Amino acid sequence: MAEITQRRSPLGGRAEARDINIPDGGTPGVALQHRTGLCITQAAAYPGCDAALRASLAEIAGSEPDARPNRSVAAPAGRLIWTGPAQYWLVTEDPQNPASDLAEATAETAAITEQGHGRVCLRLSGRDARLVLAKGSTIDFHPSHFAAGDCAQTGLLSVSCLIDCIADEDSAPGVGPVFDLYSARSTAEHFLEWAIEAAAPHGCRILTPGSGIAAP
Amino acid sequence: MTHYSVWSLIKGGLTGQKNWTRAWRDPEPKSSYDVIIIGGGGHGLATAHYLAKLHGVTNVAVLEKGWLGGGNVGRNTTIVRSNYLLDANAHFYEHSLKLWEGLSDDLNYNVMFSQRAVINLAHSKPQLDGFARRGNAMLLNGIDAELLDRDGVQAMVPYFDYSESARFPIYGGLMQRRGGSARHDAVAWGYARSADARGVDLIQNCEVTGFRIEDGRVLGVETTRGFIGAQKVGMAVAGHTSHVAAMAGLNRLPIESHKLQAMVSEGLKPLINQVYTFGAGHFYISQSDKGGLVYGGDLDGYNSYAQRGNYPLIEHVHAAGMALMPSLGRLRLTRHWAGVMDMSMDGSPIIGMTPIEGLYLNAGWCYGGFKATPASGWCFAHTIAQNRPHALNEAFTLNRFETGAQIDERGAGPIPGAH
Amino acid sequence: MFIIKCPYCGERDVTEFSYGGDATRAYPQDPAQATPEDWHAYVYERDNPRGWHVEWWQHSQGCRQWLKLRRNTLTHELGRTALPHEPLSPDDDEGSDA
Amino acid sequence: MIGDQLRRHPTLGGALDRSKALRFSFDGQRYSGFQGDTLASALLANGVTLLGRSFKYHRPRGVMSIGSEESNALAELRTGARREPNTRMTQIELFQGLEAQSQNRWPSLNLDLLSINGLVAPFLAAGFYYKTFMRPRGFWEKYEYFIRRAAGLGRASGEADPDRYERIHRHCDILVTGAGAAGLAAAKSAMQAGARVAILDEREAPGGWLRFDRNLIEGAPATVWLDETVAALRAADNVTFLTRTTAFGYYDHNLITAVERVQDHRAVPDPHKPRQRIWTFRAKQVILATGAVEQPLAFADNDRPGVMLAGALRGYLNAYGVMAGHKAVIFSNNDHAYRTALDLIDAGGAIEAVVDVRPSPAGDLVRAVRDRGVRVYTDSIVSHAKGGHALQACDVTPRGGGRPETIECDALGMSGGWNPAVHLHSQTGAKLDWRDDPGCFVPATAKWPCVSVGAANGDFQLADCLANGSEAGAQAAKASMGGTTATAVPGVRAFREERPHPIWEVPLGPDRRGKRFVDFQNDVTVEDVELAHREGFVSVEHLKRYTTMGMATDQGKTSNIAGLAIMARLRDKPIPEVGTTTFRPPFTPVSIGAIAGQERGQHFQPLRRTSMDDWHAENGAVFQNVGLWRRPHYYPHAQEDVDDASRREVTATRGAVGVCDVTTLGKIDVQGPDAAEFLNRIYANGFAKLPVGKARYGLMLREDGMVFDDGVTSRLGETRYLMTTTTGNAGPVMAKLEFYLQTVWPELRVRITSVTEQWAGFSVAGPKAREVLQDVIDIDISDGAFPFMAAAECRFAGAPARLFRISFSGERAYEVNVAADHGAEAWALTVAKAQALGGSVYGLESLGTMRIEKGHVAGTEINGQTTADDLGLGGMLSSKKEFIGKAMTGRPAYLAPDRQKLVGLRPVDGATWIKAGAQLIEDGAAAPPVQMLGHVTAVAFSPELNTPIALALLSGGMARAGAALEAAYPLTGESVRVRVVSPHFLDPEGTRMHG
Ligand SMILES: Cc1cc2nc3c(=O)[nH]c(=O)nc-3n(C[C@H](O)[C@H](O)[C@H](O)COP(=O)(O)OP(=O)(O)OC[C@H]3O[C@@H](n4cnc5c(N)ncnc54)[C@H](O)[C@@H]3O)c2cc1C
Ligand SMILES: NC(=O)c1ccc[n+]([C@@H]2O[C@H](COP(=O)([O-])OP(=O)(O)OC[C@H]3O[C@@H](n4cnc5c(N)ncnc54)[C@H](O)[C@@H]3O)[C@@H](O)[C@H]2O)c1
Ligand SMILES: Cc1cc2nc3c(=O)[nH]c(=O)nc-3n(C[C@H](O)[C@H](O)[C@H](O)COP(=O)(O)O)c2cc1C
Ligand SMILES: [Zn+2]
Repeated sequence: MAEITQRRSPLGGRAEARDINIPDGGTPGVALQHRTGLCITQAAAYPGCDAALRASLAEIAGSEPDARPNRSVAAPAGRLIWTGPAQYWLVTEDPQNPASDLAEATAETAAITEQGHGRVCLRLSGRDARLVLAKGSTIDFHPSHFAAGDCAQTGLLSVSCLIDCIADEDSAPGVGPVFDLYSARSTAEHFLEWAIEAAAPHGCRILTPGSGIAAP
Repeated sequence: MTHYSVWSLIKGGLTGQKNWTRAWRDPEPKSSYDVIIIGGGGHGLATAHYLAKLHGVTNVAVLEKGWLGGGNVGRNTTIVRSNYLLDANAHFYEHSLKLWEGLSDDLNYNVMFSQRAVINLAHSKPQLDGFARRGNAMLLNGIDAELLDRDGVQAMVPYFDYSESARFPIYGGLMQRRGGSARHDAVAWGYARSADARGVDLIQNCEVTGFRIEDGRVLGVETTRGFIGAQKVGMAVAGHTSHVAAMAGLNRLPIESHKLQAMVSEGLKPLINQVYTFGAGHFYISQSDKGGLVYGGDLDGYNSYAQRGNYPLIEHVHAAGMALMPSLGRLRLTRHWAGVMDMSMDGSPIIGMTPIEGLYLNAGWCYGGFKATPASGWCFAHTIAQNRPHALNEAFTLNRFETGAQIDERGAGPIPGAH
Repeated sequence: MFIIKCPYCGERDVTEFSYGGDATRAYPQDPAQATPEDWHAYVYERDNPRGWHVEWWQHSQGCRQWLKLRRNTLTHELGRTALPHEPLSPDDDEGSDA
Repeated sequence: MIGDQLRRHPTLGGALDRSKALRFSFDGQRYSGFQGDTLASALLANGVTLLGRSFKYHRPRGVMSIGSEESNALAELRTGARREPNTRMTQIELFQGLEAQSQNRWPSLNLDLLSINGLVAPFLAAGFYYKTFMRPRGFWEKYEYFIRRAAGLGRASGEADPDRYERIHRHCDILVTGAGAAGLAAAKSAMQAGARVAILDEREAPGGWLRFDRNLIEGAPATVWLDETVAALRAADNVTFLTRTTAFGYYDHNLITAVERVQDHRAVPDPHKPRQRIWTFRAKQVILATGAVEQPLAFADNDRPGVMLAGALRGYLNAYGVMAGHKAVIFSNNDHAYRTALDLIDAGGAIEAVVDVRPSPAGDLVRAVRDRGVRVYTDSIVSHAKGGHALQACDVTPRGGGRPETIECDALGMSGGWNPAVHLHSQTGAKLDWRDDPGCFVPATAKWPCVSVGAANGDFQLADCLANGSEAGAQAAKASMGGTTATAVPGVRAFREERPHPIWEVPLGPDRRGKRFVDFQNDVTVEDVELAHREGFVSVEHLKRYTTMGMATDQGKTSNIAGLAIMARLRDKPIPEVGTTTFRPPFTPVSIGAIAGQERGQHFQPLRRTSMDDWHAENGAVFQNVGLWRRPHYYPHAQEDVDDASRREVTATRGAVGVCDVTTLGKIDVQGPDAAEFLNRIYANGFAKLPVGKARYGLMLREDGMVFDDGVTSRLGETRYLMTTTTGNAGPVMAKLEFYLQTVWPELRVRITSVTEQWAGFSVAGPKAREVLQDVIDIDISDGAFPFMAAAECRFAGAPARLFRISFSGERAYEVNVAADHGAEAWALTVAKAQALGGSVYGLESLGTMRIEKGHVAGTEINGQTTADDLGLGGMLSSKKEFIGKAMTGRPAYLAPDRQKLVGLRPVDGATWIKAGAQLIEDGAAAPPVQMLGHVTAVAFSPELNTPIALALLSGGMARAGAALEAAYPLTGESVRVRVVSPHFLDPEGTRMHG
C-alpha cells in the first residue's frame, strides 16, 4: 500500500530563498522565513477546568502556559500560546506530536484539537519588522507594548493572524525583533505575497524554509 | 409662485434674476391642521403634495426639525429603479418609477430624472441565474429588464476589469434601462414648492417633541414651536422613526437605525454613463451631472444615529472600487458623508396605520427609499386621506411579522443590517 | 473607528470585531414556556435607542469572545464592556471602565 | 521670453536648489525650473499666468494661492495610465520631465470655445437648470448629454493605475498635525517630555509660514530656529516626522488618517515602494496646528489671472524667488497683508498702491509701508480688476462712493483676512465659536482629546504660536503620560497689528460690471448668493446646494465663510447665527488607490484555495468562485464545453466512480460532555441519541423559523462530534454557535473549534467507490463493518484521516477528510485509482447535476425565504424538544397552502433544456402582469434519464404533481412546457447509496 510521507505546505516552493530590493552590500530591513513541519495542538478547557488543563500542559510540554491573555512562553517541548479564554496552543515540531498524549491527559477537562495543517507560519524578523506588521494590523507594535512573550490574534490586511513575539530587540540584539505569524492555509499564498510586498520597501531577505519554533 | 419656463428664464437673464420669488413661503404654524406630516424629507413633502393635489386636502403642515431635505433625501446616491423580485415590491416600485417619469412635469421643476439604466453586475453563473430569476419576474410583472453578458457590459463601460484573472470576473449583468438617477435635492425642492403652492404650510426648524393622544386618538403634536393640533398625523421621519414613534407610545418597532455612507470624487469629464452595482464587493457607482463619481457600499454595521461615518468602511469601499475599476486609483475622493437609515426586519417598508387612531406610519426604507419617494408619498397620502391603505401598500403593514408575512427580498432574515 | 476593550485582549480596533446587535434582548430562558408574543418581541422588536445602547460584539479576529458593550449611538462614545453573564444596562451610569 | 524664468529673483527663494535645474512642460510647451519648485511657482517664474479654466463659465484663471486651498490652478499631471486629473499645481513638486496639461477647455487653454458660457452667463444663474429642460417630456437625457460633457473638470485615464499603495498604522501619545511654528513648538516640548510623538505636514518642507514670511526669532531669521527645531525632532527616536503628508480625516476615538505622497515628486516611482501611503494614527492626544487660510475679497472680476492672495504673492517671492508681478497692488482689510508690500519692495519690486478698506489704519506694518513711500488708499476698495487672460489694471474707488481711479498693475494681492483651518476639528462634529476680533470661527471644545493651537486656533501672532504651541505640547505630554518639562519659548518681536475690518463682498464700481466670485472653482458669485436668498434658499445648507458653493474640489476653503457672511447680511442676522455648512473628510482630495492600499488585485478579499488547488490548475480545471473559495467547476477534455464535460463526469461517477474536492465545506469540531445536548438544541432534528461512529444529516433554522443551514454531523467519540456546514455559511454558523454557547447556554460543557482549514476533504462516489478506498484506508470498510452513515477516524495511506459513508450524489459514497498537508497527495492517489477503474474527477457542475437528480436541496433552495416544510423537510422538525427557530415555525403565513415548495420538473417534450431562473406560469401567452407560481432553482441534464430535469419552488408544491406549466424566460423570449414531478428523480429508495 502506498504511504504518504511528506507534508506539503501551500507555501511549498513559493517561499524559496531570495533577496528583494536589497542594494549591493546593503543589509535587509527584514527577513522572512517559512517555518515548516509544525504541529499545533489546541487545548480548550471546559468551564472550570482551566487550572487543570494548565497542569496537564505543564506535564506534557515541560512548562505551564502563562494564564494571562495574549502571553506566550517557550516550553521545553515547544511554545505555549494563549489563544482564547481557557484555551492554548502548544506548538511543537514534527514528529513530536503531543496531541494524543494531551487528549489522554485531559479527557475530562479539555477539548484537544489539532490545527497544524490548517495554518502556515512565517517568521518575520529584523530592524523594520515592526513597521511591516503595522502595515497589516492595527495593534500597537512599539517595543514597550509588544515584546518577547507577547502574542496577539488580529487581522493582517485581509486575513486573521496570530502573532507571537519570540524575541525582541533586547533579547536578540542585532537580529531585531522576531515574530512568528500563523495564518490560515487557504489564504497562504496571499499572506506570503502581502508580507513580501509590505517588506519590499525595507529590503527583504527571504530565508530558506526551515523547521523549528525555537527563538534564534 | 413664478411658473418655470424658458420665458421666465429669459426674463431672469434680462432683469438680473430679479423676477424670481421664493420657492416656498416661510409661514408661522397655525394652531391646528387637518393633517400634520412629521418630517420634511422626500417622503413627507411628496405626501403633502399628493394630499393636496389628489385628495384635496390642503390644510396640511409639514413639520421639519431642520431644513427641508436635510435628511436622507439630501444625502443619498440617487439610484432609482424598480427591479424587484417579490410582487409587493415590484408593483409598488414600478408605480414609483412611472411617477418619476412624469415628475418634472407634474412639479414644474426639473428633478433631472435621468433614465440612464441601472446594471447589477454578476460574477458567477449562479449569480447570473439569480438575476435572471428576478429579470424574468420583472418582465412578467410588466417591468423592463435585460440580461447582459460580459461583452454587453463591456460595450457600455470599458473601464472595468474584464480580465479572466480579475478577482471578481464579470459574467454579465441585469439591466433595467428605465432605471437611473435624479437630482436628489431638486426632488425635495420640487415637491416642497408644489405643495406650498397648493397651500401646504412647510414649517422648518420645528422639531416634534411629543404627541397629544387621548382615548387612543391623536390630537396633535408638541413641537419646539409649541403645540399644534391635528385631525391626523403622519410620520415620515426615516432614520428617526423609533425615536419619534416612541413619543407616541409606539415602543420597540421592528426597526434599527444604521448609518450608510456615500462618497463623491472630484469632478471629471463623463466616464460612467450608467449606474452600476457590484454586489459581490458591496460597491456601487454612478456619475453625477456635475462630473463627480458618486459611490458607496455597505452600512457601517452598527446601530447609529450619527450622521458621520467611520474609516474602515471607507477603506472597504475604495478597495472594492479598485477591484471593479482599477483606473479609479488615480482619481480622488472629495467628500464623504453619512445618513441614518431606518432598517426594517425584512428590508421592506412599512406604510400604513398604527394602533393609534389618526396616526399613520411611513418608515423602514432602509437604503432604498429615495426611489420610492413618489409612490411612498402617493400611497401615504391615500392611506391618510382614506384612512385605509391602497392596494399598492396594503402588504407593507406594521404587524406583518406577527403572522410571518414578511417581505424579505433578499432572504436575509431579521438582521436589519443585512438587508 | 472605535477602540473596543475586549475583556481578554484589552483595547483593540473595531475592525477585529463583528457586531451582534441589541444585547438587552434575551433569548427566552425557558423556550417551551415563552409565548408567541415573547418570541416576536425577541426576534423582531428593538428599542433602537438614540443614546446609550448595550450591544453584542464578538472579538472575531481575536479571542472569539462575545462581549457586551455600552455605546452611545448618537456620539459613539463607549462605556463599559462586560462578559455575557455580567450585568450591563443602557443606563448604567458608570461612564467607562477606565 | 517664455522659458527663461524671467520672473525669478536673483537671490531670494529658500525652497530652491538652484544647482538643480529641471525641465518640464505645460500644454506641450517646454520650460525650466529648479529643484524645490512647485509647478505653480515654476510657471509663475516663467511668466505664465493663464493656467486653467473655471468650471461653469470657462473663465481664464491663474493661480490664487500657495497651498492646498488652491481652487483655480488645476491640471492633469502625467500621461497615459499615470494621468491624474485635477491636480493642484500649488502642490505638484517639480521633477525632471514633468508633463502637465490644462483642463476643462476646448480646443485650447487660450481659445476655449465654451467660454461662450460667460457671454450667456446672465441666463445661467444658480439653479437655472431646475427651471428648464423639462420639455418635451422625457427629453432630459438629451439635454443632459451635452450638460455632462460641458461639466466635469479633468479627464480620467481609464487605464489601470500602475502604481502601488500601502497603509500603515501608528499609535502615539501625541500627534501634531501641521509643522508650522505652532506645531513644531508643540512637538518639541512633547518630545522633550519623552512622549511618543508624531508630527506631520502636508508640504514638502516643514515650517508653514515661517518659510513664506520674513520673521526674526531670537534676533535671527526664523529659518534658523526652524532648521534647528526640525533637526532636533528628526534626530529624536521618540518622534516620527513626516512631510508631504496630509492629515485628511478625523474619526471617532481620536483616529486621524493621513496620506503621505511618498513618490509623487518622482517622475516614475520606485517599483518596490508605494506611490502613496495612508497612515492611520491612533493618538492619545491630538494637537491640531494646521494654520489658517487667507481669504479672497469678492470684488468685480476678482478672478483675473494675476490676482492672488496677498500671502501667496509674498510666499512665492520669499520661498521660490518669484516676482509674480513688477507692478503690484495690494488690497486688504488687515495689517498682515502689508508684509507683502514690504517684502516686494525690499526685493526690488514696485508697489503701485495699497488699498485698505479701513478708514485709518496705523499699525506697525502699515507705518513701515508708508515709510517706504507707498501710496495707501484708505477707506477704499478695488472695485474692478481689468484684463483678460492677464491682469492689466484695477479700479480703486473710495468706499463712500466716487470716481474710480484706474491703476495699471500686473499683480494684485488681496487679503480678506485669515480663517483658522478648523476642518479636522469640525469633522468630528465638534462646534466652533465665533470670534469678533479678527472676525473668524475658532474651535470650541473638542470632541476627543485634542487641542488646536496657533493660527488654527485664531492666534495669528508668531509669538503666540510659539508660546501656545509649546504649552500645548507640554500639556498633552502630561495628559498622556504624566510628568512635564518646561520648555523655553523663543523670543519674537510682536508687531502691533490693528483689527481687520470684515468685508465679505465688495460693492461693484460705478460701471456696475464684472463678476464677483465667492467660490472661484464652481463659479459662484455674490449675485448667486443673493438669488438664493431671494428664492428662499436661506439656510446655509440650502445656499450651498442651490448654488453649489463650497462643493468643488477645494470644498470652499476660500469661499464658505464669505458666502455665509453675505447670507447673514441678507438675512440681517449675525454670522454665528447663520452657522457654517458641515465639514467633512477629506481635508483635501485623496487618491482612491491610496485608500484601497494593498487591498488590491488578488489581495482584495483573497481567494481561498484548497490543498488540491495546484492539482486542479495543472489538470485543466475551469474554476468557479463560491464565496471566497475557488472550486473546480468542471474538468474539460479537449474541446469539451461545460455540458459535455459534466455529462462525461456524471456518467463516469454513476457508472464507476467519481472524485470531487469538498474541502470547502465548513467543519466544526464539537467536543465536551454536553456536546450531544448542545447539538440537540441547535439542530431542528434530534441529535441526542446519535451513536458513536454514526453520521446524521442535520437541519438548522434561523430564529425566525426559516432554514439557515444544513450538513452532516458525525459522532467520532463519546464526547466528540464533527459538524459540517455549507461552504457559504461556515463562518456565520460558527459565530452563531459561539454566540449560543457563550451567551445563552454558558453552563454547557462544550468547546467548539473551526477545523475547516485543518482537513482537506474529497468525496469518492459511485459503485466502485469502495474499491478505490479499501486498500488505502486502514479500517474495514466492508458494508457490514462500515454501512451507510458510518463515520470513523482512520488513516489514509498512513496519514491522519476521517471517513464518512455519506452521499450527496445518491451513489454509494464516502467522504474522506485528510490532514490538509496530505490532501494533495491523498487526492492524487485516489484520482489515479479511480481513473484506473474507469472513474473520473468531477466538479461543481456534476455535483449539481447529481444532487438535482436526487432532489437534494442546496443554496438556491435554502435561500433564506424557505421553511423546512417548503423544502420537503418538514418531517425533520422534532416535536419532542426545543430547538432554535421552533417557536416561529407555526405562524400562519408559514403554513399557508399556497407557499412555494420544492418540486421536480421535466420538459414535456423530454428534450428542451429548462433554464435556471425561469418563472413558472400557467399560460405562456398571457400579458403582463402575469401571476407567477414559482421559479426554477436548478437545472441539469440527467445522462441516466437522458432528459433535462430541474428543481423548482412552486406554489402548492407537490399538490400540483402532474400539472403542466410554462417555465417562462422572457429575458430571451424562451418558454418551456414542463411537467411537475417528484424532485427525487433517481433511485428514490436510495438503494444505490445504501449499497
Ligand atoms: C448614503 C445614502 C445613500 C442612499 N442611496 C439610495 C439610493 O441610491 N436609492 C434609493 O432609493 N435610496 C437611497 N437611500 C435611501 C433614501 O435616501 C431614504 O430611504 C429616503 O430618503 C428616506 O425618506 P425621506 O426622504 O423622507 O427621509 P429624510 O429625508 O431623512 O426625511 C426625514 C425627515 O424627518 C425629519 N425629522 C426627524 N425627526 C423629526 C422630528 N422629531 N420632528 C420633525 N422632523 C423630524 C428629519 O430632519 C428629516 O428631514 C440612501 C440613503 C443614504 C443615507
Ligand atoms: N498675523 C497674522 O495675521 C498672520 C496671519 C496668518 C499667518 N500668520 C503666520 O502664520 C504662522 C502661524 O503658525 P502656525 O504654525 O499656526 O500655522 P502655519 O500656517 O505656519 O503652519 C501650519 C502648517 O500646517 C500644515 N497643514 C495644514 N493643514 C494640514 C493638514 N491637514 N495636514 C498636514 N499638514 C497641514 C501646513 O502645510 C503648514 O505647514 C505664524 O508664522 C504667523 O506669524 C500670521
Ligand atoms: C448625489 C450627490 C452628489 C454630491 N456631490 C457633491 C459634490 O460634487 N461636491 C461636494 O462637495 N459634495 C457633494 N455631495 C455631498 C454633499 O456636499 C453633502 O455632503 C451631503 O449632501 C450630506 O450633507 P452634509 O455633509 O451636509 O451632512 C453630493 C451628495 C450627493 C447625495
Ligand atoms: Zn479578545
